[in-house]
Amino acid sequence: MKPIRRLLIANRGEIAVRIIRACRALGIAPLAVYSPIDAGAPHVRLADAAWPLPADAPAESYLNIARLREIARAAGADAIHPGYGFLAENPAFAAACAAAGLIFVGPPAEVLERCGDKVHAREQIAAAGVPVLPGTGAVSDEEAVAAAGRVGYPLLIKAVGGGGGKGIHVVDSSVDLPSALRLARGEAVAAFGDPRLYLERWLPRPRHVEVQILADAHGAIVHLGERECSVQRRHQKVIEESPSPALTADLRERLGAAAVAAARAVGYVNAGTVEFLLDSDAFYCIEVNARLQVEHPVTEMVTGVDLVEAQLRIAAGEPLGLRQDEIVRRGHAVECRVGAEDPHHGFLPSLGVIEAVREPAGPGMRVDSGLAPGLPVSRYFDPLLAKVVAWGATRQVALDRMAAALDEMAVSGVRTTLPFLRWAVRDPAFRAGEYDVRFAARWDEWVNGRPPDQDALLSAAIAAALWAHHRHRRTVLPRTATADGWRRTARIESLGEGS
Amino acid sequence: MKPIRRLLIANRGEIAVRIIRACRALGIAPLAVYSPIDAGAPHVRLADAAWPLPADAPAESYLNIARLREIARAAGADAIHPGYGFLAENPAFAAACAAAGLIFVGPPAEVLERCGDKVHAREQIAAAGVPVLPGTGAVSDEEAVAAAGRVGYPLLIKAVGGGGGKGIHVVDSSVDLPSALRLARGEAVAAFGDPRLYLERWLPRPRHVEVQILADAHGAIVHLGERECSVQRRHQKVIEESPSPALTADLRERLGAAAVAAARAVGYVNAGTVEFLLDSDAFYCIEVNARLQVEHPVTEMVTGVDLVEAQLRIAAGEPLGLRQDEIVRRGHAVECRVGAEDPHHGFLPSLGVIEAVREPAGPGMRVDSGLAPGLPVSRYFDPLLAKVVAWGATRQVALDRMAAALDEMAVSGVRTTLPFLRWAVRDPAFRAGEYDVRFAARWDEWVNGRPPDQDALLSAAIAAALWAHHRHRRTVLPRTATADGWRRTARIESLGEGS
Amino acid sequence: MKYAVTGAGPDLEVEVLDPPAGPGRLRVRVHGREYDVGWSPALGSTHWWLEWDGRRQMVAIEPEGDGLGVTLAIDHLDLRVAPASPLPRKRREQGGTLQTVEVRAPMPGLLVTVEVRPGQAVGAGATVAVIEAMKMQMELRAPAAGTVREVRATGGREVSAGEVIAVLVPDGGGR
Amino acid sequence: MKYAVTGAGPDLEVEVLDPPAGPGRLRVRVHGREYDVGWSPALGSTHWWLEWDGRRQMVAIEPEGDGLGVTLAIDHLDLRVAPASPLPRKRREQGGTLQTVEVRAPMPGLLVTVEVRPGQAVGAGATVAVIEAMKMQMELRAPAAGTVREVRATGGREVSAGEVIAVLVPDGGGR
Repeated sequence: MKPIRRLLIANRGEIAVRIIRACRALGIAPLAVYSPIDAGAPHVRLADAAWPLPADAPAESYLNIARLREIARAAGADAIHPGYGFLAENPAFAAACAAAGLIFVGPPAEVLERCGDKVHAREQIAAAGVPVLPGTGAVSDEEAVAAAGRVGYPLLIKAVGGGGGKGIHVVDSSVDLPSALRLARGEAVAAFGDPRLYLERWLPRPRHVEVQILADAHGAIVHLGERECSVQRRHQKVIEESPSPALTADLRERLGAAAVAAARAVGYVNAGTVEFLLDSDAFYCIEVNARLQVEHPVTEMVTGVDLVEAQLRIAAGEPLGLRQDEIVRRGHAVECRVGAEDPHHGFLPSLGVIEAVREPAGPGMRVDSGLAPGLPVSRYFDPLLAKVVAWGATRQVALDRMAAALDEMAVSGVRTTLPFLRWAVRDPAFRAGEYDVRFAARWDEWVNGRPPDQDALLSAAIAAALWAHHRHRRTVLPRTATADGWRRTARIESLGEGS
Repeated sequence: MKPIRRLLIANRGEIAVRIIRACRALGIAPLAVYSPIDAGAPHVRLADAAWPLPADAPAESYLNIARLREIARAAGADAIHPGYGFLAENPAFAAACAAAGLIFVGPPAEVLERCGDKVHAREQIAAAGVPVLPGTGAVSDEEAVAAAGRVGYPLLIKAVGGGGGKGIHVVDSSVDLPSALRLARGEAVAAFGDPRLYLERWLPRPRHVEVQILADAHGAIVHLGERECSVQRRHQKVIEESPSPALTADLRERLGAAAVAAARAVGYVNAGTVEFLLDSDAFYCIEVNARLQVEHPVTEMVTGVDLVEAQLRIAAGEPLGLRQDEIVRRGHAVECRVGAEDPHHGFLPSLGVIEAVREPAGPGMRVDSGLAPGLPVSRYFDPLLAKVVAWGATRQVALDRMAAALDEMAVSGVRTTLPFLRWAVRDPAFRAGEYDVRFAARWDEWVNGRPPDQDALLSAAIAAALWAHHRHRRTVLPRTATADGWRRTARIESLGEGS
Repeated sequence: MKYAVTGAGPDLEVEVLDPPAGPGRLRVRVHGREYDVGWSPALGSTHWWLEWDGRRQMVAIEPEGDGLGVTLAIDHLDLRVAPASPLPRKRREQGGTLQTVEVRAPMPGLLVTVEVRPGQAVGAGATVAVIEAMKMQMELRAPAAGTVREVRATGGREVSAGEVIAVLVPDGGGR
Repeated sequence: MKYAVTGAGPDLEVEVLDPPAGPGRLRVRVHGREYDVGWSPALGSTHWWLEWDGRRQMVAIEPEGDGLGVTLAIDHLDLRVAPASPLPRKRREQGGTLQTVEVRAPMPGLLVTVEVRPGQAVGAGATVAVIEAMKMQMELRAPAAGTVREVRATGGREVSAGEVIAVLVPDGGGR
């Protein structure tokens, strides 16, 4: 057991801020890194110290293993937290940390390796008696054609080396299989440098439910209940909640036990997530995510367990100190991911510079945010800006608080997914808990399918006219209060310098 | 039972914002009022609609019963929430609401009357078997002199009509009694229009511990555990926490039962607080506060119960729907009150206009704030600006989160109590839970008694020099980017308009 | 000041009236009805509080190309806004000459009278016609001094929004 | 640019050096030691990030009267700051004549040597004494050209912060 005193955070945005805050509650000194455009980002301001990375492209910044190791040495760090994404599930990085005598806050390299090989991991999990979807191991094109009938259509082609929803193809019939295989193999090589593919049965309208687990290096494993993550776009989660409105108490218990069994089957250590597809009351394990999930706060709100603190303690070799029967869930939590994407224009990324931010607060609310005035939102990084999390004694209260919080929130400088989220949490089917992975597609029908709302049109027209009026008046404004104006300008300019 | 649909909030600042947020989770339309300087305040922006009050002086604004009743009628409100302070414990206002067919969100007028008469309330509470401090009923000067020996020195002179720490005098010996009585009676007349005084035994170093209760109109009463409120200045609470580090499980249970008995003795209805002084393991009930307390969030964080929601349900006539054994406390919560007072200059009120605000966030944090850029902080209202509340699975985690959050927070435009709070939550005695009502006085010794910190001096000197350097450079700045400068100035000026 | 708002559904004319209703409050006429409207900055240079018809909402307005992207809580509209008076829209976009200006009905309503006849010289701001809608009358004025070339409508009949009432040749022949 | 900072404890001289260390970073000399200091706005017109000697802190600076209220996380100091060069500080606040200036130890330490003797003429910037603390040596220089009137300390002994080492009469006898 080796205590962590100085932690280098090899990430950016809201998750870097989140990890810094966990450090504060453990007396650990948080150390940041930043690419040039992140120089004024909140994680840089909140850390004890921050080191620059050479350029913005991920390979040169938050994926730059060589530079991160140099900084860790120069900063006197004894551990590195990779957050999620970037290097979080990279076995080579975990091994490099270990070789340099640094604690990698996550599973050991061999566990990352095992979980990253989806086919092998699925075999191990199935062998432990956990239901998995019918599927194959890594297959050649010929083997795939032969096996497809047994797997059944519709089926998915997935990359063995894949993740994050990339390189996935749905195939409806045997006619489409050969061309889809060709396409998928090309994508797999391009994205992961690994041409291996496997097949898996595809469920048309499942729910995506996952279970948070914690496992220490001494063999103890507990689960912290499930998260429902069926609101997805392009295989990316957008809204998550816990508990899932789809589970009975019995199903919940069986799912939790299955998650622990799956984690044990892959020899899991640290915080992880076992993902399942739920098809009425049958569930199938699809993979083990060997990292802290974006959506971990809903579990924290419901269980009261600080998952990042748990990660750090486990990484330092401490025993879990938490028995399954000590994990008591209370109330309901929901998370909405606010991203820099324009929901009225096909969720295209919205790039720009954050001008100002208004974040919600109050009872039951938590906002994990990487937003700050002056921060560039660039093509280099993920569009996630902030996570709004609401807790309530009941699901209804949590959703009402969330709806009000989304109304309170505003971001100036880029378009965000806030309008989509406001729509979703008020949608009657969502409110009733009756939704599946196809839910988010209804936004497009809603936006494009309905006639223009006369009330909204009138409000928008008045606003547009007043905006023009205001601008017109400004143009002809006499140049009064010049000295004061200059002072203010200077102040604003000086603020610009720092951000 | 009469459901509340439109709620007029007869208050301002963070508590008005808090009540608005409770409305959102209940589908109630929140309606605001505002004095002229509060026109751009957050509670005005967040409400569905807002009505102006004639002037800033409390008697003409948030104490203006006649105008508030007119607005309630015009706004179609069916209920009024008084928040705390102002009209919260005014029986005449509660009666006026009832007469106008409006639900007063608080105890009925007769309960307010009963709790407001501290002497009579104490007699009723003592009769119910709850320990109270030795004391008298309302006494003439002659009776006071005669009774003082029985009460024992040191003793307190308190105003029968008093509250909020006003008009209280400590008397150490019989020599000082006559002059103190004269002084106190004059103050009581001036402050409360009621010359009646009573005596009470004074404990030199007690802890202040209070118990939150909820009582419905159908006779059900539960308690939600205690809050420790011993960090006080001028009899005003500054930091509160729950649970109290001073209570054993046995003492906690007895205190809870005593609080319920006291509430029952005065016929209490709605949310209220029974205050006790704790002297090692003896406790004495001192009064029942017939309102929502400023510090209610610590109880909400620990119990998961939304107290404002409970107030609204009780006021609408709903049964409590919560049994004592259903109230489960989890973890630890602490609240720091951030006020516009200058802790380095005798906690003098700091008036001005809020220029900018940086509020903390993250896991376990809650900020109830009335702050917004452009808001005037005036002599008319209480200096409380925002409440920072931290929850943690343990007291240590809650305090570490609080310390980090206070470091994150900043307010530009007025001086605040943040430096005092940062000192307090790091003080070893406070960290150890070993403090009493004299704790806050140690700040003055700390500030004035220690030699100048060389490290702080050097940092301050460098900062002062860089500030002067920056200003110097700005002065000689060439007038570049003029058009852009003007645009920015115009924008800032237009922002000023709206806030 | 009048503004023509186009781009989503039927065109609208929004008139901002003087004097304003109070600090941070304006008087706006739309569809012939007058409203007391709250309008104040909410966030950055893009977000505004709009209070209208008993509701307060935050509106984001971002210029994009020639138009404005207007985002409400959930809805988004791509609009164009331009002053509708005193200068009438020039016909450049229609490829016509620049030598005439049209006086158009800013809203549907009853054309009460036409005050000019062809060939008449008018000063800038002279009343060209009077239109009535929702029980209110409004004068249509000459945007510039010139000569009336054509009168296309007569008093006493209904006109639709945007309908040309009269055509003027400004002094100097335009441009 | 040199700044004299006075008001809390011993007087300090802070020199801001050219060129800056980088964007948002300055070079500052204080007590004879040079630091790479981060300085950037944090909030409003009052709060700044100060990064110095491996620590980042937020500092609030508010002008009050002739001085500055400087608030750190917990501490508060009331300081005065003025350009320190080329003009020496005048003794007006001590009510004395304006004809002498004192050279004081800016920090406690070992007085290594005194380089001047009474009656000696010195140029502006001439070394008056050398002081050592925290393993660093620092020269105390004459703030203006003049004549040494008095030497109050001798090399080889400890001096406290603010202690007068020598007294000069500036050329021209002061103002």
